[in-house]
Amino acid sequence: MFLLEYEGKELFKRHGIKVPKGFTISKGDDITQKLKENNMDLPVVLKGQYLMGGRGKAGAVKIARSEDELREKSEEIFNLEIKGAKPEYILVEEFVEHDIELYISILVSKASKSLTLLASRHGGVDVEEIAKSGGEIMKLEIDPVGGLSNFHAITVSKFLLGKIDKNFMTFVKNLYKLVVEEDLLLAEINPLTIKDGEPLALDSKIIVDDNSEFRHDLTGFYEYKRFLTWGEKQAREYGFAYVPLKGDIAVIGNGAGLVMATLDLVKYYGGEPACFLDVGGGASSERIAKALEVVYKEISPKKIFINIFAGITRCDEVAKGIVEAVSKVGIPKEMFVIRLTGTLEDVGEEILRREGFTVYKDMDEAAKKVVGGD
Amino acid sequence: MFLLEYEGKELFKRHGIKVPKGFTISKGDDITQKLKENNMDLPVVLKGQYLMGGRGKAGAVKIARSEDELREKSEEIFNLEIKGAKPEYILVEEFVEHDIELYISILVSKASKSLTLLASRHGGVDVEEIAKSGGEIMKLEIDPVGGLSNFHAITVSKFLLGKIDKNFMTFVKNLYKLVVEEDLLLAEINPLTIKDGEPLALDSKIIVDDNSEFRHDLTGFYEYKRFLTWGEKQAREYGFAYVPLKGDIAVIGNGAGLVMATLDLVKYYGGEPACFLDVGGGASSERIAKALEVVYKEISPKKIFINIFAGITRCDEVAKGIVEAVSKVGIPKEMFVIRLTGTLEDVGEEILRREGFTVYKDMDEAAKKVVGGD
Amino acid sequence: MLPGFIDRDIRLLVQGITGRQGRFHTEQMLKYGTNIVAGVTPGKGGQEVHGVPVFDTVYEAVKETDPTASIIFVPAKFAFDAVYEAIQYNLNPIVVITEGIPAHDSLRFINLARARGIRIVGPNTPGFIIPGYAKVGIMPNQYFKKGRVSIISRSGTLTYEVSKSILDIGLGQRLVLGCGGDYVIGTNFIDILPTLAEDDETDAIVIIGEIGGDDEERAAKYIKETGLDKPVVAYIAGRTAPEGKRMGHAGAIVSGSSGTAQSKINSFKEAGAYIAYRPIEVAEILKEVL
Amino acid sequence: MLPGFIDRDIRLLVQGITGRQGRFHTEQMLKYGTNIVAGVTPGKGGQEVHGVPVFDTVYEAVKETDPTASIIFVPAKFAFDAVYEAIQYNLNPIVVITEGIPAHDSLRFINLARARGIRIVGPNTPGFIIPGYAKVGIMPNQYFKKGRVSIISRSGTLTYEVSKSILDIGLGQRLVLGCGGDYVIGTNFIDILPTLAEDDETDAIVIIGEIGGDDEERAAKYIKETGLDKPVVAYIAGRTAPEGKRMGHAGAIVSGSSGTAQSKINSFKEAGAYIAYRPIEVAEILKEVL
Repeated sequence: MFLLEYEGKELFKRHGIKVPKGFTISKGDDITQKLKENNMDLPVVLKGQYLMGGRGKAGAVKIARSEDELREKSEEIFNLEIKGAKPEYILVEEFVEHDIELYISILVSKASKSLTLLASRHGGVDVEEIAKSGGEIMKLEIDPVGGLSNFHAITVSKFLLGKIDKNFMTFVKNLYKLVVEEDLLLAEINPLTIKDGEPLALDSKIIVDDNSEFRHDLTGFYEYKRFLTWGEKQAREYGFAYVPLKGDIAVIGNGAGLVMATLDLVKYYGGEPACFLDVGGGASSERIAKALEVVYKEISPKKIFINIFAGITRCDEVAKGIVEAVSKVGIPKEMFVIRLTGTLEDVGEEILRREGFTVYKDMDEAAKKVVGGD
Repeated sequence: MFLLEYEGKELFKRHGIKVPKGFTISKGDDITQKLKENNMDLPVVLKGQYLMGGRGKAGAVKIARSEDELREKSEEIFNLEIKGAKPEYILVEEFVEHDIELYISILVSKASKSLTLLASRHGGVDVEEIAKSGGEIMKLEIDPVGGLSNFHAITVSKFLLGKIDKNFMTFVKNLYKLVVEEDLLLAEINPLTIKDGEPLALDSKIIVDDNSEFRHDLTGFYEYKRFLTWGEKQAREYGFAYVPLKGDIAVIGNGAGLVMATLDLVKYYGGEPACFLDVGGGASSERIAKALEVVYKEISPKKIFINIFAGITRCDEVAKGIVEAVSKVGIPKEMFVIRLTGTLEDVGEEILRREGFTVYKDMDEAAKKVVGGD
Repeated sequence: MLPGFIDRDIRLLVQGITGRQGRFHTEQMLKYGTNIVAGVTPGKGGQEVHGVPVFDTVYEAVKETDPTASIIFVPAKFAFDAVYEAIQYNLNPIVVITEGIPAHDSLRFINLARARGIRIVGPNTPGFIIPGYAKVGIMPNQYFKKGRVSIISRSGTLTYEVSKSILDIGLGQRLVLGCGGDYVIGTNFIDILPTLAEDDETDAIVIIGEIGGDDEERAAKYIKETGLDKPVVAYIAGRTAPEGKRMGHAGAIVSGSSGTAQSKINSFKEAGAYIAYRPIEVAEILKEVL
Repeated sequence: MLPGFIDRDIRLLVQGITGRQGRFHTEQMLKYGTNIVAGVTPGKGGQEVHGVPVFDTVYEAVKETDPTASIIFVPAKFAFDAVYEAIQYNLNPIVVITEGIPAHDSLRFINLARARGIRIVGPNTPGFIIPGYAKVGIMPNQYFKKGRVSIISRSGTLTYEVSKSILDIGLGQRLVLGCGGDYVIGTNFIDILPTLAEDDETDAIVIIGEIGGDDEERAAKYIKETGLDKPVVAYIAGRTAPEGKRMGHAGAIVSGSSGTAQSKINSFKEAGAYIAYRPIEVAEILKEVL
């Protein structure tokens, strides 16, 4: 899960990493009043809180030097759409004069099966851009069992500041502790500056490992709350993986790889998928019916393509679920293209035939049908 | 460094491991008064505090049921010599009625390069005796990097108690933390009993890693204080390894292996070493003189056998040290047998010859001389 | 057996055997003929599951039944401890079926295992099957038959799909191994390819990849650099997945220009592998080249 | 080089190069012809020691000078961090000269190294020398000459003593390696014997053991079980050491009946090794058997 900048900065503060003074506002808040409450003066920086990057270039970061600018510019940012989303919050921060812009991040590295620390003296732009423009990037492995040791902190300090600095070493240690203790997949600070001899995080980009929810309460975070449309709420509750897409053929299946392959196949034959929905393994009829309800109600597809390759899943349960959804939710039968094979396929097929459905055994054939039919 | 039982129990308490109520007395203390101060009643157990084992069999653990017994039995224990040492302290403990006697220890294992936990249901006797009498001993490796995990605690609890017991698991975790946080080479509890559902350490045997002194203050411990005879104080201060022995030929050399080999050689040719003294590498003339002073003053040997194989040590420094000791401390020249070879041996030899010493190049020859001469 | 992967006869331990999944798949594996010698669930020692004795600890299971390998059905919250316990007793390989394990936990047990030369398969994997020898996993038994095609995959059901189509054309499988859908996994394609390259009983290799990470790119590089001389057929799922969306698996996500299906397909093409664009094409290609 | 021990040409890094010991032995090693490419002491980057460039971090030293192995002179208090840093950059072997490192620190870096297949020699070792090729240690240069006798030892000066007597009879050494006198060490006899058994340039093996632990017993067992067919001469120091007293080295202590010289001597006898009772006897025996 991605955190908003201000959420990341809250975590920073909790782990002893310094950030500029600031507060968040929602649309309609009295900014002048809030400035006073927080003992802050003009000028300030207004930063739209988006989950996606590219904010700076799009103009969602503005300096306000007067009360008029405060009003006007915050208004502008609240209305600024980036990749389809407007910000719900603006982070209002003291304006920090600075010329040093460093890059630092610690991430879980899939390839090396360890933690990796990246650092560059050429912060302020994406790490990919730094690499492209030839800026030197230091890559430091951190053994996940051995942990971060003093030499890591010395190495980063020397690389970024050209000297061994106690304050900076403490900062590196804090950043590492943050990543481990909060179960982060990524903690990135870009830019990081040095103010009065202390590292100061001017931005934050944090990805929390969703799998760690059992030991951290993630429900307070923006992305968690934001996702709770009715359909997404249902998907979470029933444990579906559910991604709405732009097309008109809803795809439901069991297994992430299989559902991805089904999307690709639909596209291959010229169709446009309306969603990715993985019901997972061993789904009951109730779960199947619920998945159909979500898809039908929330994205109103033209077609629903069900692709089940049953192993621990049972075809009779799938069939019952379809029948149930048709009767209870009122999904038209002609909307379905059903591919069903594997455990108890005969029973499942029989149930569906009796109700007038055609059942395909072959995924390819079914995909052609869903695209080409009527 | 070995700790006395009561010192080990102090460490136990600091790490959440329960021990019987008790206090220590020195010779001449008013035990009855101290009992009152500590709110303890008779009967109590009197336990002589020795560094060596074998205390129980020797009669240094006694139960006192009356004030008379308190006096008589403590008197007896204070006068009881085991392997040449009388106890300076007696630990007075509440008498704990028990029938369960378990064995548990965690130690640094040289062979497996890890920590090893040993446990047995047949406590109360030495672990060697348990093994000999066919008592089952569980050996559990603990990865020093991965650390102790829940399963270790479950495994020990199941093995010792036949069930998975939360209190016992907490105890195992505390014992492990004690070993790691206090830099112990060994923590042994034998016997360990269970009282009111809680593990209770009836004894303690602890070896602290001397090398960890820079991060723990060991100076308060008995063995540290006890060793401070004048000679041992000097040895500590100058960084010699020094072990007094029973013979009459003092052996001084550079390097633990070489000095051990020299002792063996002296014995091989029929002599009896009076001490082991390793001056270490690169000793200055001052250190050599000091080593000679210690040996001469503290053990009054018949002969002093100096065996130097000089690498980073310089023979001229050794020679100067000998000359210095002779003149300042007044050690008779005829006491010396000197073997000197290696770095700057010619210079060293010259210095000594001038003073009338014979210098040997060969260790074997010198050993024969020290044993056979006059 | 399979030199470099299974070097001694499998005597399987099932950790988390008394749970719903553990029970069900123990039965299925027994039916398949896997030699399951013991199960472990702390607090359930003394029970039996489908005739398999259950112990409280791996220590006891090892003492009584001498297992060589382990499969883990323990819930995510307790999975680190269970895998570490299996590592402690040098069980190898350790197949981690459990879904939803925090990445930092996986990092730790993968590195602890690596230190002892132990292979972790997964987490979040269907496991592996060597048809005719043993199944250490949760795949449905009926889609696998002894043969000479080896499949390595990041997916579950999609792998069964392809496996079935291989049976349909009259071929069978040597090894089918799911690497697992999690962000951090113990065995990537690259870790098993050398074994398959050397294996006398593998005639062709199928790689079922998906978006996210660079496992496929590294596998392609290995194939190219070592001049692996067996036919390789690659299928990549997620060609139509949008950027920045996690497609079911924790690792299945395109971030910016990295982890795209196209990059993976290009790498395999460069390495001389055959590319299947539909699942069924895998079998079609195999039919032609074998 | 020495297959299984030194598999690539040594480019040595000296950690703790600016200290008194580091400086002195850097000079000695350079004189011996060891290829020292860099030194590291945090805070002293930019200096030179006997012409060797000094860096603040191993990261910088690696980037600029590509070392393959490291020798550690860093004080005990900071030694864990220094060894871990060397491990991080896969320097191999890592020779730890430092005395007085806490055993728990050694346990940790030895296991971290083991996880990456890196050999730690020491701590508290004189290091090793391959006469005519390189010295990574602190032994005096003059007692070593290229030859065909390999010596492995738990001691320092005693090893020089024996080495010298080997020169005196006209022989030389192939490898002389001090395992180190600490309680926990990275390379025991058993860890280096296979290399020497295989080495074409080793005609005879000298083992200089001492009281404490069971390194010698395990070595003897290895020799016996593998039927190692080169002459082995064993000398054990501490035959007259009293029980319960630490004789200089942290590991040199007889506890009860374990760790005695007699047990070690008996084991070697059983394994068919020659026993020397005086240091000089080692050379005498070698003269006869070679």
